Amino acid sequence: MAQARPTHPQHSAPAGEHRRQSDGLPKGITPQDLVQACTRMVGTREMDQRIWALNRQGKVPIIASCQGHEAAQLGSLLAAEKDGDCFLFPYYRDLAIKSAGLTPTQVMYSFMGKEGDPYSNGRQFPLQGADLPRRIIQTSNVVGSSLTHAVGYALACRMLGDKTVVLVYFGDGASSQGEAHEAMNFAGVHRLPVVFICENNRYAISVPQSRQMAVADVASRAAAYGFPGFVVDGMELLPCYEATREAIIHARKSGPVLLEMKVERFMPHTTDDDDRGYRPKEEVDALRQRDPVVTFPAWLVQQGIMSQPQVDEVLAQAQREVDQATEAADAAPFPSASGLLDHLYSP
Amino acid sequence: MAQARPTHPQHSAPAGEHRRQSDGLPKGITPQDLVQACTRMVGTREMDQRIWALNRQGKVPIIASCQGHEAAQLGSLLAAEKDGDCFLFPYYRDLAIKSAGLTPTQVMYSFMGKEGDPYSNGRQFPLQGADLPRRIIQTSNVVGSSLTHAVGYALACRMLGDKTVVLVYFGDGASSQGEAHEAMNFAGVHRLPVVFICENNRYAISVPQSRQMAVADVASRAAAYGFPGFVVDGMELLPCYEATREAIIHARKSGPVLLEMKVERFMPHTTDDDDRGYRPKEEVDALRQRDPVVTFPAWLVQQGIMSQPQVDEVLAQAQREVDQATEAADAAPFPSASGLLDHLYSP
Amino acid sequence: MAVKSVIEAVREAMREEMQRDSRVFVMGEDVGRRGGVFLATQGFLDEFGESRVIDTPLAEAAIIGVALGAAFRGLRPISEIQFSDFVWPAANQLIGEAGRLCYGSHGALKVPLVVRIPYGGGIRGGLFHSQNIEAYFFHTPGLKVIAPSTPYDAKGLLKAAIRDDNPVIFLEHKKTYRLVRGEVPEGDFTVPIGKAEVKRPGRHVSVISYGLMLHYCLEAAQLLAGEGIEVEVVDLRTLKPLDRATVLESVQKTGRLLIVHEDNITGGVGAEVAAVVADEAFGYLDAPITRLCGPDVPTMPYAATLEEAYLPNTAKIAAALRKLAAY
Amino acid sequence: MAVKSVIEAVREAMREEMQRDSRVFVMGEDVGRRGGVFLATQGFLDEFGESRVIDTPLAEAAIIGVALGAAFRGLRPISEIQFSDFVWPAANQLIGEAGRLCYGSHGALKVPLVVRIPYGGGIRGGLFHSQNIEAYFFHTPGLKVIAPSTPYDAKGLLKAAIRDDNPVIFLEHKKTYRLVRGEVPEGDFTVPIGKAEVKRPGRHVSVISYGLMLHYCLEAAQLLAGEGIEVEVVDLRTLKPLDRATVLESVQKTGRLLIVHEDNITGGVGAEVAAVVADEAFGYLDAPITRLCGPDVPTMPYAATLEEAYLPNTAKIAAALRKLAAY
Ligand SMILES: Cc1ncc(C[n+]2csc(CCOP(=O)(O)OP(=O)(O)O)c2C)c(N)n1
Ligand SMILES: Cc1ncc(C[n+]2csc(CCOP(=O)(O)OP(=O)(O)O)c2C)c(N)n1
Ligand SMILES: [Mg+2]
Ligand SMILES: [Mg+2]
Repeated sequence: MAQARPTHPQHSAPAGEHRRQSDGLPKGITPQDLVQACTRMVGTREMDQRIWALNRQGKVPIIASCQGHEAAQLGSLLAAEKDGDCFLFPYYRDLAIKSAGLTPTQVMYSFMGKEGDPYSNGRQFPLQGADLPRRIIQTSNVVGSSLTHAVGYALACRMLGDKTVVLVYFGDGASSQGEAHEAMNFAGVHRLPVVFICENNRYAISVPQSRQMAVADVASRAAAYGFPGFVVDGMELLPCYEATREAIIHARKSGPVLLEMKVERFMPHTTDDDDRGYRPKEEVDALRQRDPVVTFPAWLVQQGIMSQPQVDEVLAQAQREVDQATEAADAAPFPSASGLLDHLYSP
Repeated sequence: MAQARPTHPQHSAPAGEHRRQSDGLPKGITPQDLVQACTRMVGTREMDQRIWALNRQGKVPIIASCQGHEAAQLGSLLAAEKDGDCFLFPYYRDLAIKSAGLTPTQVMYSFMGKEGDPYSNGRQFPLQGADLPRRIIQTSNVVGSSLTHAVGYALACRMLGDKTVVLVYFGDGASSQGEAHEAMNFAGVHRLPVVFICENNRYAISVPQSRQMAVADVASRAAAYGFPGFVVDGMELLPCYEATREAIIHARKSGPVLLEMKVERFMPHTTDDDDRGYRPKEEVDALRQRDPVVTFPAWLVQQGIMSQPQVDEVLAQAQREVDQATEAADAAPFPSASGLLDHLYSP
Repeated sequence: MAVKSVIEAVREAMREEMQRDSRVFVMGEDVGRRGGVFLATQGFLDEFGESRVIDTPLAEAAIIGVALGAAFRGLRPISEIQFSDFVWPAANQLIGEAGRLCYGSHGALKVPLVVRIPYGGGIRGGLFHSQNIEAYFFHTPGLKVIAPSTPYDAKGLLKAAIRDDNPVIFLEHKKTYRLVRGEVPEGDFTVPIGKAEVKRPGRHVSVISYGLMLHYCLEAAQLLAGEGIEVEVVDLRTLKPLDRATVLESVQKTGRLLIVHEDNITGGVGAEVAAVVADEAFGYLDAPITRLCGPDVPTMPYAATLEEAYLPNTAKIAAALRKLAAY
Repeated sequence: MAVKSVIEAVREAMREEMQRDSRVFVMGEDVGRRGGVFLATQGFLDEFGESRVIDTPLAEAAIIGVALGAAFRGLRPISEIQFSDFVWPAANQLIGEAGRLCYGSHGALKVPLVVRIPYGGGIRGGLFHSQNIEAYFFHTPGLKVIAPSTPYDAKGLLKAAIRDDNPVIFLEHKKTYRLVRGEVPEGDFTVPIGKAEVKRPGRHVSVISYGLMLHYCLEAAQLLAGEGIEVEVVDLRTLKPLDRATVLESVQKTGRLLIVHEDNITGGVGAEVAAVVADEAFGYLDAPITRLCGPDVPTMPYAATLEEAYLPNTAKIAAALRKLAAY
């Protein structure tokens, strides 16, 4: 009897420097990129908060907030955009990713279920369905389900000779699903160009990580599938950017990578949840110290990439846009009931 | 970004000597135990071969042979029996385990689907259903499905204060199922007394291990669930006995263990399969050098535990028993059609 | 008698059964400290402890499969699937395994499992928080399927389900949880599995339904009473095994049958009810058997207008009943 | 015209479509070197290569989920589920996802997926190699479900399915694979999805069926012809969308309807056929709508006696038809 052999050829970390934000700008990144990321981050937060308020007013049925996940989402998105040939299967919580290419009004349509929602025209939960012009698919709420889709997309790209890399996002909770296992195993066997991104916020609704898995890092599971896994500080944008950039390069060349971004969930699970019973307020309050929507702009100012008045103007602009979007969407019509049976089948 | 941390407290191998068969008898094992194991092994092989012949005569619809797996099955069974408080969820291929407590005639009833089949009274595939007096459950052919059952059984035992350890058997192919992942993860989180035994024969029907997984050892996956995994030479009975014994002790004290027994499948997948198209005859022929039904009796003779005439008599006796069983089962009635609707529900 | 909501009735049934029988336990996502996302197990962790109130990993196949294994050892698990829409990863355990265990072991294996599943729409849940899933389990031999409409039935049937030695799919319509309130006696009572109930007697038309829609049927019957049409409202309560006797008796009396459900029409429970009646009460029928059900699209969309267009409601039911009465 | 078996027709359809369209590929357990356990893809690995003939890990959810992902990218996967009994681990992808994709994306996602599934009993397969699974998919909006009975239909419908932009569940009755032979023209032809076919015209009674049972119905009709009873035999061929027009037309002509399937009776496809007829052809009916189907036990047992007791056959069908004709 022997202890199990370490799996496969051991993979080393993808090449590239591991720098903290304060080390300066990574290769390929311009100050403009960072300003845009900051604008998105601030805008997403404004939108997110406004939707909570609208939910309490009965105007939006639900939101799964991305507050606390913004750096991970926007850092990885930046890498995908810079790469220029990625296809994304985001998680339901990935507001920052899914709204990045939309107008605030389109986002609001989607949350209110109005005509013009670019994802499903009001059939699905907000920002769920497909946004093919932006190369995004999120088909369902069934966690874990999308991982096999991402793998299949990557398989098809390879069969067609594309250079596309597929990024698929999921939560720590979703990692327990059988489909997550089947997907990673399939990707490992076929060495497909997929980056699996786990946004680990340590909770699946109320269930803490310790009741979800007996390991410290989801990333360690990559070894079970013969590919590398890495842990990233998901509260800082640049490490997430860099890790994703390297993972994309690796995936295109050598097959799957699992990135685990350690993030924090600042809000209850959704607007339907009340976390007071299972999560001490102090826990969240303490985590807010690392709020990326505070720390990232502050770092930009400190680095001289933005000035404080510029940051303030970004916020003010975001507020104006969200105001306008709310008004426009509120006034917009719901989809006509006569369309109920449309698109049951593809013609 | 950091390479994923090795999971959890690293488990060391369960205590105990790792000896090869030639090292002598392990603690607790008597020569009688080994004679019994030999008798079972030879008897199982006789039965297995006869059923192939009966299949070709149209008398038995199917068999999934255990030829090549006998040492793994009987070694682990011996450990479970010696322990005295184990419950088993065998695999469909575990003829040696499932028939160990039955008369050859009962086994034959089951293969022919006759009245008196102790597992399902002719409703299911041979030796499938439940044999509760012998603490064995095998509910279905859906591979992977039984792993969660085993975990639940162990959970219940713990809730009831039993000291029972559950052994669940599955194949290398079955390890790809989502349910295998969910079961091992659940067992890991709750540190349940389960020994997962993978009989890795390198094939899932025709699909070789390399197209099933990108790792060398299924056992390495244990790390993904925070418990230890070990590789065992499944072609020799005593290492399988010892590994299982140690795993049972560990499971009762500290939670799950994954044992991977490297075995060889000597026959096609089932009587319905023809392996000539995907597996060179020479491959199997070479493997027969390590046939446990040859090597184990030879070793017993060499050690002076049995004499060659004794071994010959074991074989002759097995043949007589299988002859009688065949005759008896062939003459026995099928279950009455009037029972078709019985036991749909429990009263 | 105390007036309670459906969710209170569900909670009370489980709590009382857990107090009575230490073999009963609950498991599922967020059932512990959170008390379940609909609060069905609120307070249970404190009362019964971690070993009987188990927060599972997010893995539905395990939530059912582990429960089956525990049932083999003689425990009586109640598994919660958080939303019906998420039951599919557990389909192998529910459709492939659970109903086949007793039969496939020739009676050796008992499976005292209850699977509680909040289901149904009308709550802006969209395609993945609204699904009707009853037809799938209705078709599966060896399962029992219950879909109560009132707090009284919910409590009595859930208790009966927990005491039953077979796998029971217990469907709780989410919209009834807080909306529907009714009298529930204190203390122990059960409602027999397999018995439909005439919730309102009538002579002219029968309407058969269950769950949330039953209440709309009652409202429609009330409306039609004002027009001189006496509608008999039958609540199936248990879908499987189907109470054919009660169904047939009602149609034999009225000669006219409307079936209402929220689930998609094609291959729904209503199809079977119609088929049974078209065979066994053929001679009594004065009019075509009519169904008013969800159309064949993948459940109700999120947008208010589309959700409304999908769902049967009191007005639509009343219209169908009028038409049938006038046939 | 060449006479072929069902399995040959299936193989030919796939091979021709893969030759025609490089986007078509097959994936599943043992479809490569082994050519599939029923040899449906025999020779494909050599002809089309590893990248279009993919031996997957033993993981049904992935076999469907990966195919869906590939379909999103414009490929046209054919997934093989080795036996119907093993489809349940993929239920989330088939019931939860596939039928909801086009609708849930408001038409943005096309899903040109074919899932081939050998199903059905009569081959001593017991509880886990015999299952009828059609009712589950029949009830699922957004899917198409096909169950051919002849080699001609198998080839023509499989080609149509591969060219269809929607997820199609293609059910192949295992017992017909080698047993049923028939003429199949060389070269390209399709049979339209959604069209039933009158396989034998008659005036006195209609019998509606599909798959293996259709052949027993034809035999029974032949028997009854000798007794002066002219039975019309309708082969549904496509279960979903159901060809209501052909069904109704037949019943309007004969006034008498027997539905035959091997699947469990309760909530089966036959229930829907009965319900449609009891609504839309009510005025034409001269007799109760009758079903002769598998009883409600978990599929046919392994023992020869029990398997036979479970299954409808020619004699049982003839008896039911006689009774109906005499009503
Ligand atoms: C298969 C499935 N089961 C249950 C749910 C209900 N549910 C929605 S989100 C969630 C928790 C997800 O946790 P995690 O994956 O960690 O993501 P997070 O919400 O923390 O971002 C649950 C249980 C679901 N959506 N899908
Ligand atoms: C879920 C499921 N899918 C497919 C099958 C069909 N099947 C039966 S055995 C088998 C291969 C199993 O391989 P493995 O687990 O390695 O066991 P072995 O036969 O090699 O002992 C397959 C694909 C099945 N039984 N269950
Ligand atoms: Mg989480
Ligand atoms: Mg194997």
